Amino acid sequence: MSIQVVQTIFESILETISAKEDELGKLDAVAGDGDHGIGMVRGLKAAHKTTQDTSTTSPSQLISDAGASFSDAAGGSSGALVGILIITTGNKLQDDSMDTVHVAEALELGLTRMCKLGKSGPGQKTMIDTLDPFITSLKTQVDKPLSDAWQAALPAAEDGMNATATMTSQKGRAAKLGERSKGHKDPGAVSMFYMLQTVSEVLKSA
Amino acid sequence: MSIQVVQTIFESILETISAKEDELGKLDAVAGDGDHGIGMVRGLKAAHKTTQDTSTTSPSQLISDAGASFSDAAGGSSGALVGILIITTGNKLQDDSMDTVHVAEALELGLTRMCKLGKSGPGQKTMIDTLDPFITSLKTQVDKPLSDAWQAALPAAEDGMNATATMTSQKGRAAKLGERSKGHKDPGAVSMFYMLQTVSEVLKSA
Amino acid sequence: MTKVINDPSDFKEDMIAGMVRAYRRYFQRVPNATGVMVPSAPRAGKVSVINGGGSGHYPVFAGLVGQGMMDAAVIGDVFTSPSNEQAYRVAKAVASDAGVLFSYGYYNGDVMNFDMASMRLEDDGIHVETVLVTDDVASAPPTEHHERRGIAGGFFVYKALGASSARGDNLATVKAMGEHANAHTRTFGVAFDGCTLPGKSEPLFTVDAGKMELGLGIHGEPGIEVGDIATAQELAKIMSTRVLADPPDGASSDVAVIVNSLGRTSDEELFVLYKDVAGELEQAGLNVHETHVGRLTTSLDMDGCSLSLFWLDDELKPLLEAPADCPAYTRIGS
Amino acid sequence: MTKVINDPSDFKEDMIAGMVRAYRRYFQRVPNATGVMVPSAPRAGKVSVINGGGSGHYPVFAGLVGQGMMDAAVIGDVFTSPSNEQAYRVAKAVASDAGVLFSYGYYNGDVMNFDMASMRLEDDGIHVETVLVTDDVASAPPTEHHERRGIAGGFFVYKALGASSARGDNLATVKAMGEHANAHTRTFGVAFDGCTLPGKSEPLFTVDAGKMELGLGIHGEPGIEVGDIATAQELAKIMSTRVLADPPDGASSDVAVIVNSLGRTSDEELFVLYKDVAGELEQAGLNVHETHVGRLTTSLDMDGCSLSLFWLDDELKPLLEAPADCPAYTRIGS
Ligand SMILES: Nc1ncnc2c1ncn2[C@@H]1O[C@H](COP(=O)(O)OP(=O)(O)O)[C@@H](O)[C@H]1O
Ligand SMILES: Nc1ncnc2c1ncn2[C@@H]1O[C@H](COP(=O)(O)OP(=O)(O)O)[C@@H](O)[C@H]1O
Ligand SMILES: [Mg+2]
Ligand SMILES: [Mg+2]
Ligand SMILES: [Mg+2]
Ligand SMILES: [Mg+2]
Repeated sequence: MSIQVVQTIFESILETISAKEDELGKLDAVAGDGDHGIGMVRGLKAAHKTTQDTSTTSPSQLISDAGASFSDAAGGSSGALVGILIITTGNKLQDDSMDTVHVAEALELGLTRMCKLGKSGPGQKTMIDTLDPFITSLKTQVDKPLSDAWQAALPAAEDGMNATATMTSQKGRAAKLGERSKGHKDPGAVSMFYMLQTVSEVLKSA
Repeated sequence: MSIQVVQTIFESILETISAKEDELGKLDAVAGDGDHGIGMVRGLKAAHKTTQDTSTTSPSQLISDAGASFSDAAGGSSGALVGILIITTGNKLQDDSMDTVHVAEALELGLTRMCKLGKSGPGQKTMIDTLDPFITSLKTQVDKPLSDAWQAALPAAEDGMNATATMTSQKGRAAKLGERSKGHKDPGAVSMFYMLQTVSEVLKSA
Repeated sequence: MTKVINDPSDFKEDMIAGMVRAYRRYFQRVPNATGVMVPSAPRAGKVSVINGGGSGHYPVFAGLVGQGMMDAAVIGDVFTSPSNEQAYRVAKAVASDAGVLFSYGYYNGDVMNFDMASMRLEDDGIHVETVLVTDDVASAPPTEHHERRGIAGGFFVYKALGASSARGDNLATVKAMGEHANAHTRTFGVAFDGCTLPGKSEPLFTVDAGKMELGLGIHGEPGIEVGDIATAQELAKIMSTRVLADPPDGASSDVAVIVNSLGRTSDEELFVLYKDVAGELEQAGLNVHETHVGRLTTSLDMDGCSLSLFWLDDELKPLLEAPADCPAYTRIGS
Repeated sequence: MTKVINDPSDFKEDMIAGMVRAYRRYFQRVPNATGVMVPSAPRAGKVSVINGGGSGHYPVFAGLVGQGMMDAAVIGDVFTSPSNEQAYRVAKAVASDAGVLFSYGYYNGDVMNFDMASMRLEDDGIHVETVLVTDDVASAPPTEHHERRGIAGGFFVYKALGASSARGDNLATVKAMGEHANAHTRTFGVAFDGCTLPGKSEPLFTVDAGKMELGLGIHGEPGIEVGDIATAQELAKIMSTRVLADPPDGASSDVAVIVNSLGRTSDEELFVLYKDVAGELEQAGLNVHETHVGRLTTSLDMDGCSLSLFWLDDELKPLLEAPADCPAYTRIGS
């Protein structure tokens, strides 16, 4: 994966999430504080800026740096959680081995840390419900090139995201309002899916 | 004029103005603070209560007492101005000579004090523009019994009230907003007309 | 609109009752009158300073009753001057041998009622003086400064009066200090949305989308002009320009500032506004001695804000800096 | 909705800039971080007390930074926890040899970010402790007191922490005082209308006509239950009952009270409410030591109010009564 691909990934994610800002905000307002769209966009703008201004020649380092910028600018739960996912992925990856096996491994470590930080796991109506089945699926296709494997794992992520609509939230601000959130997808699960989907598109055309 | 007539007058005025409370409030809100209806009703309720609870046997005294209660409860410009009118009228009248001449005289003294207190006079878009032509007209019909004279003077009051719609306010809160008040009748001029009209009806049926 | 309410006609009495229970440590109810007073009044030799007016403007007026500030406040119904009877009773309760000073925003109804009360007090042998607050630059041209309405700048006038009387100035001096403070105060305000009288469901005025009202009143009167809605930065420029257009005679460059919310405008917004106001004042060569941000004169739930400037000099600065302790304002003396 | 605004993405920075210019006499900006600090920090031997969280709640958090209160506040975007990076930088700037104490309302995002910062600070050799505010009785049953959200009662916890650290208590004691204060604080709130994020035009929630939301959140979360709109008197009963349902262990009968507006609710309404709250508390056998009425924890322009009780004892009373001087609260020591 080149510096340029990393740059394109963050640029495209920023574009996608910006277009969905209001949708994510409204989902968060159902039982939370409505800032998920605004926060993700703020974080992604900072991440994108870091990928543009960088002097590093290491793609994995650039991922970490972008993650740190994202985390600082986004703030909130998603700043911490998505932040630790991106930072960990970048830290764990080596520039010379960014194949499906290693990417899946790096993401998995990111997920583990995310669960630890959030004191959470699958089934609690969070972004984890998108990310966890995605990684599980990715791990079953390590023989494929990254772009194919990534695309093949998306349906699992999508199913995970959709399943959050039937769950009652137990984490985050929405937790106190569990009942009201029923029937609505979790905003973090939705933004996570959009991000994964966008990465897939970039990888395919890279 | 008997105690009962005084009681009926205040009871009827309260009824009339209560029914017009919102209309008066809206007129006052055009360029003022919107409290004219509320304030008049509050004052008249207190005046009415005083006429009911009284132990006095003097109708003129009862008018003064009712005026003092009105003034205290209403507050604001109209509490002071309508208050001084009613109090002065009661103070000036003698129980044994409440004919047209004496009533006109008493009202005229009330008007004089009102103008002095308000540092105002006719043509400034106030309640005075209703009251002043009414008293002038009343004075030309001192040969008639009070109830007839009063009724005959009403058209002058009505014309005076209507004329306020073409004036620019120079007094009261609305003064700062002179232009906005153009085309709308002055709330104090309107309530004054309703009160005079109601007194006429009571006098006729007394 | 007002949501926490019983019978609307009890609103004033309910409010006073709650206020007196909450703030026993500052004041008590004036027996048999719609007002509050410090328990220490009257004090021999100390001028009793009293403000008052309609309610709906908290902390004006009762929130300013306490040590180093007002000795009493006369409380009218919402947006309605208290009657002369109530002003008379409150003043009687706190009047000292040094006399009484009434101070309130310049409005017709208030002037009539307080003046009537003053006459009655004079008849009782009590010396009474009055200081009118006339800080609203939008309401009359500079040549008619004394005809202007009183709005949020009143805080500075009340503070000066409170401090002057607390240090033992005589009635003529307290009055002179108050008039001097008023002559050094200017305010300009804007409204984004109207307020609603307790018990009513429609606001006293509304503002069209994309517009704002310039030159606000604090009783639900609409603005004196209508303008296009502006960014905070533009607003800071408009407000500063209006307030600075007419500085007091012999003004120094030292000012105190109030950035006031009429009720609904948040403190966060006031800070955003002040960022650029501070820049404008600096550019105008002024030196900001201190700034107060918050709700110092409100108009129920009105959406809007105002900017007040108080030009300091050697007389006014110590009065501003004197200690005070009342519900809305506590200051440890410097 | 927010009317005084430039580019919404600059809202936080504009706000901090204005706040720092207005309140130079209390605090300064933390260099290179979204926070403010007293100029006197760090002071050797004094625990540095820091609160923080999303903005939109003024005077929480920055308005409580000053002598006798917080040494610093970490300021996040509206309704959003500050990042761990900012919490780390602010704490680094004020950390003393006596250690750092973080205090904030219990929310998931804040816990994650402040805990990450704490770990980084410990790695740097700085002692860090945390006191979570968990006063909202509506958000979890008594058995899960430590899982409750933090709302307006936080004022009492911050006051206790500020006073404890100001008198020179060590880190363990300051933490113990803060936890004790939190254990003695209960709040219940209701909302009549939602608030709107800066730059947005639709509120985060709306309340149906004739209804109110019980158990409010302070970030535009809807209430936990929906109820019929009530008179002020009924409201006082509902709120008192909820707050009194779960008194702290070994509670005395002495309480301090906060009647708080979330933003749009006027002080006049709070006084009307307090009239009957005072009666309810008296009937429950409580003795009200003091009451604070006003906007102590807001949620932008939200329409709503809350009632907080703080059960006093020999440890907490002197902390409450200790002197303080910050933008939102000044108290002359007794
Ligand atoms: N403890 C947690 N574990 C995993 N995910 C979480 C946790 N808390 C929150 N989230 C995710 O974060 C999303 C909310 O993010 P955001 O609105 O940006 O933060 P905040 O809750 O601080 O306002 C939720 O929809 C959920 O997916
Ligand atoms: N100086 C004055 N002289 C005569 N009438 C006046 C004067 N000021 C006000 N008014 C009358 O009082 C009316 C307003 O009364 P009201 O709304 O009750 O008092 P306020 O102006 O104090 O709110 C005006 O419509 C006008 O008729
Ligand atoms: Mg959120
Ligand atoms: Mg009026
Ligand atoms: Mg009025
Ligand atoms: Mg948030």
